[in-house]
Amino acid sequence: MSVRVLVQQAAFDTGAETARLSSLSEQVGGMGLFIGQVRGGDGLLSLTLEHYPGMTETILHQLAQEAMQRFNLLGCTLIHRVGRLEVGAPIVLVGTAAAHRGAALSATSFLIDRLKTGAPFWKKEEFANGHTAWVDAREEDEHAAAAWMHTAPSSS
Amino acid sequence: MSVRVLVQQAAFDTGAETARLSSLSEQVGGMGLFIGQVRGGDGLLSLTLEHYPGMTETILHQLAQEAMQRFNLLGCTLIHRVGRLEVGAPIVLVGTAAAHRGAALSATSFLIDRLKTGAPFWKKEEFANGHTAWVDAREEDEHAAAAWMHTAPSSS
Amino acid sequence: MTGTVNILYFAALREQLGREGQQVILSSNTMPVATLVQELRQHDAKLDEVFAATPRIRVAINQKLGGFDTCVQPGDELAFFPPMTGG
Amino acid sequence: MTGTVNILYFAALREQLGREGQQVILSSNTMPVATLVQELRQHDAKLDEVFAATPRIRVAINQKLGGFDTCVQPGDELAFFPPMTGG
Repeated sequence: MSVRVLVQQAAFDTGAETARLSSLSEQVGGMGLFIGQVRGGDGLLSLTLEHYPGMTETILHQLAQEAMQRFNLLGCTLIHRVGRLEVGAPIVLVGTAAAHRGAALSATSFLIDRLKTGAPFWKKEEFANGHTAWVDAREEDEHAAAAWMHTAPSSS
Repeated sequence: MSVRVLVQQAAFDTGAETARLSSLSEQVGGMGLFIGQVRGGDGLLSLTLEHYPGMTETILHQLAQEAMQRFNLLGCTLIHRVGRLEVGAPIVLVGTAAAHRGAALSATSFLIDRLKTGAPFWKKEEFANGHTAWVDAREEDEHAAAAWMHTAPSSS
Repeated sequence: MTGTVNILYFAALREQLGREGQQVILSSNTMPVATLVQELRQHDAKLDEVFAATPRIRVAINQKLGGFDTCVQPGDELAFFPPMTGG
Repeated sequence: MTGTVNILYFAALREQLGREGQQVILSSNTMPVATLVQELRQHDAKLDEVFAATPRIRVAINQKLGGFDTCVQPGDELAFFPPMTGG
């Protein structure tokens, strides 16, 4: 099957994931990838990612299927890490394969926008001074996800 | 320097390129990648990519610098292959690193849209029946490149 | 007929309540999430305090996002959590 | 003063002309690309035929995209090619 969803503590191999998408079909002309990582600053040491086992996988599969149909993809990959991740560590990989670049890149944006506020993950920040705090949902992230509800499906 | 431009016959290593972008700065929160490859169909065997040595590198550096400033990138990578490339072979890699996903993904689209019609590359198709043909510039590619001239720089 | 509902708490809610979940016996065969929450808060000062202090609590019924007007039945899995922050 | 301009052809233009480039002596110190092309076509039937048959020829002067109204001078590198199809 051309949809690949993983929720795991381990790091992922971007090269191997790209190779998988690349070889799905001779019809693949372009691949889009987004990789999110723990951004440093303000003394941040790490993020700890909690999730809702079972529901997470279900939602990510639904998102992937929605992207496959909406953007006429040849394949897509969603990998999300959980547990404690230090500054600089990769958190999430979104990968798409399509006949043309427009579909691949739009689908990549769609998937990361929707995943941010629509899949049951929560981030807790840990700072060098010992302080910890749960990350608040950002209004702009909710707007980005909502915007995909109001735009017509792209066929390009 | 955080801009990396390569024009080469050899394949590239997507994993290594991602790792370079990832480690440019602790401020990197997201990376966007686009990889184009030779799409099969209609009996296509290969594309042969010709370019204008010297001018190609200059234009790609200019495009990269424009993206760095316009999207406030922390780094970007443009690798374009030349020579004969068979169906399924990677042609081009565009990679961007930014604090946030919006800038990284917009810059990725910007770079591949502009590169398609603005850098001196030409593609010649070779088919199984022996026929060869130079690829015509697609009007929609020229529109996509032109659209970036008319949109305001994004700061997200 | 009555029966139990399995409740899960995640993230800040889990931490503030000091528990990962609980089993509760429904007082009727079916009821909206809002009614169940109201009953729980009446009998659980800690839960009342945490729910009062937490804006925008989300609910999932059987691992599917729902609303406080969604009805629960015995055997359901209910989850409460803050807005999601993945990616 | 006169001098030479180095001309390069790429892709379909190169193939159809059967040459990668040529050196030409400018008939005046500076002239627009259009004038130079006109002069070349008058003296070169093959070039005339290929340029007539090829729509949307692009020009670069010293490896920078220009127009047929851009002026060339001795020592310049001039390139003609079809619309670019990278990526």
